[in-house]
Amino acid sequence: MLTMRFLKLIEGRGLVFLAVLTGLMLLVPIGNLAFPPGSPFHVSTGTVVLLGKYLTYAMLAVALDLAWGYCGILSLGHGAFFALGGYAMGMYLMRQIGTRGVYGHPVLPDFMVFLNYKELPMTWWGFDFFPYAMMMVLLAPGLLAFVFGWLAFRSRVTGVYLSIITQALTYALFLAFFRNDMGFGGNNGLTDFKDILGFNVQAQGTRVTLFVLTCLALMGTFIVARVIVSSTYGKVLIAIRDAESRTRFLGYRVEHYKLVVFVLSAMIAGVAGALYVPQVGIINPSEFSPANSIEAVVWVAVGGRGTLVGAALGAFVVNYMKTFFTTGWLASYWLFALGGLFVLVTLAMPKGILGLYDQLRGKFSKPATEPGREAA
Amino acid sequence: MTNMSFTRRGVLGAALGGAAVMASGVRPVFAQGAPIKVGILHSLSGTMAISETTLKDVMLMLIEQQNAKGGLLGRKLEAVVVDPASNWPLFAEKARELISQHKVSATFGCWTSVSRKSVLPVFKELNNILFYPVQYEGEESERNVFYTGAAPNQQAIPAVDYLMSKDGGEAKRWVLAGTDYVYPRTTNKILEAYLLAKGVAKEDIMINYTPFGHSDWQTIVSDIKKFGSAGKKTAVVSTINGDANVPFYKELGNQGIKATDIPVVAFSVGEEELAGIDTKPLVGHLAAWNYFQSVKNPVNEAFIKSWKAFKKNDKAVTNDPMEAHVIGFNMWVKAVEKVGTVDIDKVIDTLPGIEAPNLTGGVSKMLPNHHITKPVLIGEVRGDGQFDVVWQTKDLVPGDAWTDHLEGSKDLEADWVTLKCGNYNTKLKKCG
Amino acid sequence: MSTQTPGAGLTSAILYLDGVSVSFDGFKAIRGLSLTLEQGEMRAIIGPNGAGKTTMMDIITGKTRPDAGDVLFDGGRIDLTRYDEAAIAELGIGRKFQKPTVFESHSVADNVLLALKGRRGPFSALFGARNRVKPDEIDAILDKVRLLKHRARPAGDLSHGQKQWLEIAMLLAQDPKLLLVDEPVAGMTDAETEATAELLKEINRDHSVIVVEHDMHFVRALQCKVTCLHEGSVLSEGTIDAVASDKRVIEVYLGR
Amino acid sequence: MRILALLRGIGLALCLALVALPAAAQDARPLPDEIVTRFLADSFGDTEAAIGAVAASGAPQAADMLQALGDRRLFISASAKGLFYRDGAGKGFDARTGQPADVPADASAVRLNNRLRGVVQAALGTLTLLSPDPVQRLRAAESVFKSRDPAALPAIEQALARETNARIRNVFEEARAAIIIADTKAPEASRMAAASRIAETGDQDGLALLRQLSAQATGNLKSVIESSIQTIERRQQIRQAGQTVWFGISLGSVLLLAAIGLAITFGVMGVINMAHGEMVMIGAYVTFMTQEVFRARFPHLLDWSLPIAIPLAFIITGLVGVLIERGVIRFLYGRPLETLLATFGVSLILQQAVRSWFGPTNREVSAPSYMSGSFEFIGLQITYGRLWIVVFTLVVFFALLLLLKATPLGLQMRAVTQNRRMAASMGIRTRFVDAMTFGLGSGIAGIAGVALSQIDNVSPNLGQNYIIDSFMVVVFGGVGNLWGTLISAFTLGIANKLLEPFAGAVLGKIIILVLLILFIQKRPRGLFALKGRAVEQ
Repeated sequence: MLTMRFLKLIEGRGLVFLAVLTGLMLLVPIGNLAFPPGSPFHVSTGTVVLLGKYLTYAMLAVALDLAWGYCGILSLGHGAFFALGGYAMGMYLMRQIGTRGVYGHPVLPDFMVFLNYKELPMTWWGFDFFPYAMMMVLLAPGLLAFVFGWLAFRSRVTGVYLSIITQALTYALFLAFFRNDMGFGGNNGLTDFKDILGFNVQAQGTRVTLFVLTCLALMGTFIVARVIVSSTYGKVLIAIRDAESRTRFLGYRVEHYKLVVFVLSAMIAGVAGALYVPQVGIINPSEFSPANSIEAVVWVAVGGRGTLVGAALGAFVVNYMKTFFTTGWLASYWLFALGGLFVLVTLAMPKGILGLYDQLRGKFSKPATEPGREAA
Repeated sequence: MTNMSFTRRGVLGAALGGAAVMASGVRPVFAQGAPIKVGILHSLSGTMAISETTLKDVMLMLIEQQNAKGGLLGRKLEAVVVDPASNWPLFAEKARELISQHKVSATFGCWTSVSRKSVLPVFKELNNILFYPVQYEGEESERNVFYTGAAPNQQAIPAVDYLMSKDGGEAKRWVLAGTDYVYPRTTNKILEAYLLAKGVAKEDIMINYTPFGHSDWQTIVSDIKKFGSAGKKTAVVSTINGDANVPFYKELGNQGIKATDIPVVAFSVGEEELAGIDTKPLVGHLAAWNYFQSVKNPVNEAFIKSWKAFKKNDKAVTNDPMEAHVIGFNMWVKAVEKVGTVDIDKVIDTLPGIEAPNLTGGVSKMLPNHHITKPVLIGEVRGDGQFDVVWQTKDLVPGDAWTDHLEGSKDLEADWVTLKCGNYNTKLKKCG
Repeated sequence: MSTQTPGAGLTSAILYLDGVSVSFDGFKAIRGLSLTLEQGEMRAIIGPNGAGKTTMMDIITGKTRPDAGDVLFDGGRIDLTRYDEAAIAELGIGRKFQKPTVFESHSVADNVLLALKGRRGPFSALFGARNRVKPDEIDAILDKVRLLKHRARPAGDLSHGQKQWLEIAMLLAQDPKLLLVDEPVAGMTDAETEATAELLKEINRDHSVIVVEHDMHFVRALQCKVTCLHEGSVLSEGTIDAVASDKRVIEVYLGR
Repeated sequence: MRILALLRGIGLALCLALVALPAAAQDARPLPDEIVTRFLADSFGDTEAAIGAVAASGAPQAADMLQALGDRRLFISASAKGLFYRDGAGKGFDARTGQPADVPADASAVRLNNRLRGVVQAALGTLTLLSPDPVQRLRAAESVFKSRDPAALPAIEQALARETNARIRNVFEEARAAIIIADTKAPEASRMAAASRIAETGDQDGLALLRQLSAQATGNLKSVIESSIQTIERRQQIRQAGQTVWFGISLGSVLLLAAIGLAITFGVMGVINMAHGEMVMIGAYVTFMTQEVFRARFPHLLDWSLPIAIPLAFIITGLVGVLIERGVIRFLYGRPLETLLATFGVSLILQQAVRSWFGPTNREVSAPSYMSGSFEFIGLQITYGRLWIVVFTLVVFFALLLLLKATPLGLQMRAVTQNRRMAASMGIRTRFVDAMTFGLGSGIAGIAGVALSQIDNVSPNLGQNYIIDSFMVVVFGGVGNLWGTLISAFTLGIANKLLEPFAGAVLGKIIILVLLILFIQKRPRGLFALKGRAVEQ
């Protein structure tokens, strides 16, 4: 009975998605650990890291899709939430270095030593304590999103204006984190991590574990998102997206609905960032750069907005392209490719890859119940 | 595909390289054996492309010339170019790709400190070699990295000494202006400590930081002007980075700050940057480097000649980081030839002590701390965008990884030969 | 009545507008408009374009704040100018727009579901009762407006007239004290128009209704008191025949 | 001190020269050989001595020689064992005789360092005080002011006697005062007078001089100096305030210039044009190319390259704009957020295109003579470059305003943007108007590029530095309202500059951004928003 409801809720495409993720989660570790390098089934650690990175991006994309695809909040500042989560994790990892920094200082991270800080800034207190750090992973982006959203939605800043001030938000943070006086390592950011919960971040085992965790996190995110969008709350979100003032006249407090989804989306982005940092091994202000946030939006657009699966797919496709195009003779063309893709997607397939797929399918089956249709 | 494009270029470039074999256009015959791959990790797009692209080209040229000479250990050298696109995580990803996928024997790359910091863990984990060609803040010495750019003591401090000298104009009052990131921060800390030690009063030092790509310099330049009118000879030490320099110098020129009144000595402005500025108003302002294109000697002239040929552009300029790559590459080649293999560990252990001629007429040496010896030159900007060398150190200055002017690092030293440690604490007599 | 100072008890009217004025960038859209609607009354509002019909709706539903005047609801107990759209909707005023606005990408049933009376908070929507409403409740309403067979179709696929009806269905689902219906029969066939009139009269049995309409036949069919607005204030009020024969009305509106 | 010694020498020589001025003119005895040999030695020490000797020689070509030396036009030739110089026009002379001669091929310019440049200027100063060219006289007076050499006093006096130009007179007097006050042997009374004279008109340099002296001075003199210092400082403070405002205005004008184009494409058409910055960038590159052509073909007209670049930039970027509109944007009307993505893609493509075409490094765009240097205006340091940009910006702004209000095209543009269907039914070719509007916006961005090439990098990244600021300006000002854009640009500019001294450049910018975000909460549609039913749906 319950499972039935679950299946209904996830609907076909979602199941495929979850199945694929499960497959990855099982096969990649086996391929990496069980098969020796050289074996055709071997998955190099490099690939594990790369996939892990993609998955965190996919999470960010799903979060963004929740706000944009379903509620029409086009945030050009989601990179900021991602980065904040990342910094929270990074600060924990920095504190774990302990005396193993090049200066062997018991408390202070290296960059603080050579900028001769005398003691640990208050912002860093408690980050050596993992649960606190994890709490901040959620709170930092969550609170920012709450305050920002509360102001913006209450005063009915919508559409373009909202997008632009979210951009201003991430830009301001971008500049702020570059300042060394902020005490977050300035341009160099946080790096040279040693271990997480006592496990060496470089170790193969740790990497694989992180990968598995990321898979689980993405699945969790997806399921939660599905539950949300298929509840009445989700229906109201779509109503807001399609006809905001009409929804108001039905007696819905649009600003509350938006605020909830925005904060939630920000927190998911934060978690994604937190998983991202230990895998790529660095977090630096450039994660706040407006271009990054826009790129994330593009992932969603490419995959198909308003279809959670599509968002994840888009993140994968675009980032794989990036990896592929930035090697060898292709290097000088990859910006053309990326730019071209954006234009192509917006012109040729406004509903993204999945949308296109639906249109083709739509000719045969009635599309009313498909999420792809919902996103129209 | 990659290889294709480069071997084709190879023929051409080598021919320009002017090797006897090539004159006839015959391909050199390589002994059996897979080519030796060399990674090139420089941003070709994004904000840093402005500086890094030429470094990629110089590496391609060097590799071609080496191939023209018959390659290395009778094997052909093959360049693997990747574009980290000025995106720091991507640097790490690409480094991993170069090492574990393309199996490169050494990598030449990075410009900003953060890009180096981002790839460091990868090079350590996968144990490979990185040659880092840019002047930097020091405070680092890693087993897998060889720093061919200047450490602070090979650039900043001699420059200040010069400005204090009679010929430098006996500066008494100092403005330390920099972009707000680690290199300027550290350099300025070192300089401040040094100046105070030299008896400069605290109120005679003004420190100012600006963001990357800062474009509106009106206020700061006029502040400098004001600061400079306290009746003491004033000099500006600029660690302003890349893009921000052009508007800065344009503003200096417009507000009529002449080098004779307030000289500005820059650590990040070379021929490349000046190429973007009309230098007539800037004549007499200074730069401190370990190499200038205008240095007169046969080695340098030959290099410039082949570079211009390679770029098919008679206006192409050379600069300090390019020289660093030249030195680094030659050192690597020598080391490989010496041990007769590209085995990473062997090469790492052989490199210290290896000598290679630099382009300023001297012979640089790789030190146990993985930094090299370099001369320090002070150049004055000329009207034509080149520099006149007005002062240079008698002999080569050894690069010091850990400066003696900072609290944290004065007891540290790096030695990968005897101590096998990058941060040996001489007080506690232990590593790290 | 315009001299009365309003307040609780002074009026039994469900809706009481007195001396209401509003202007956009100098242009006076409504000037000293006064209008009273009794409990359970149905009122038709006619008037040329720019007479201020829709602006009046905006004021009542809290979309536009009046510069001056009183807007009282429910026997003068509630001052509508102090609430926003959502609050006013919850107080029991439903609105159907001139241009039918339904949630195109939702199914017809979901449109009604969203309109159904009940707690409107995001969390009740996430976990609360809203997720388990009996479908027959919805079907009953859809049946009223003859959309039952379309319940699963996306509202976007409906014809213009059907959309109009869906909006009315949503009003019914809201079950408000007062319905504001803006041009319900625009783009309807005569048959549909007739049906709509009947539907409205039926609704009027247990709701107060204000209908804005141009179609005089329709207005006539409603058999209710008529108010003609002109340049933001009441020009004439009374039975359809009285208003239709009023000279001023004829010259500004009906024409000769 | 050695400098002073030698300058004293010059002074005497000069006085003699003045007495026998007509005689000196014809007299063309060659310079002593040891001067030449010293120059040939090419060591800074020798060069310094040589300079002194040249100045003291009283030879007629001395001034020209030193001038040449200062501009790297004085050459030594090892082969000819000779010393040569070129005049401004490039004509060669034998320095020894001052007679025209060809400069040998192997000749290399005499090297200087900053200290020597100082010496040369000082020497030139005293030599050119009587030059017929007012600019030279001014420069001379200034360098005397710096060197404060008592021996130059008679020359100054004489120059003052002849001088008619008020501005130069003033500088002469300052220089005179400077000499007297610096001369410890001068009677105290006159020194005090000098001090107060400097206080009258003195600026930073005067301040520097007085501060320097107040250390050694004693008694009354000290107190007078102190008080004059205060007078100047007070004046400087007021000027500082004015200066800040001016900086704000000029920053504002840059913001405005960058934003006007966007005010059209985004503000009027509602296209979130992320490629706007690249339009500016293209404009800058057009300027670069124009200058290249001028350098190659007609260098003497180089100053005209900018005025000519303006229409070119407008046309070229305008065309690019039209292409983008026809090729991409026209499919996206009514879907603003999609335009954001598409134009972002376009911007990436344009950037990379320029990068692979012109290379990633900065390109040089030199400042024409009328845009370099600065002047004093009621004590404010105003640089010509900035002034021109402010003026230019306002011209562009009002021209655009006129175009929108007064021309048929403008009328049609507004018609189309306000009610497309109505406009179409009135027979306006809306598609054409769309293309034109976008082209116009882009073209103006291109013009902005011409101006920005004067103060910023001409590199593929140029546009990136302005795009966000431009959006902020337009949104803050109120979308679709040119006046709003104007006011918001200057507000932001000045606010930024007022904050900078306290908060520093970065923090200042951050504060502005945060304030902006908060402001949008208060007025979701910017400073000058339209009200009424029309805009609410």
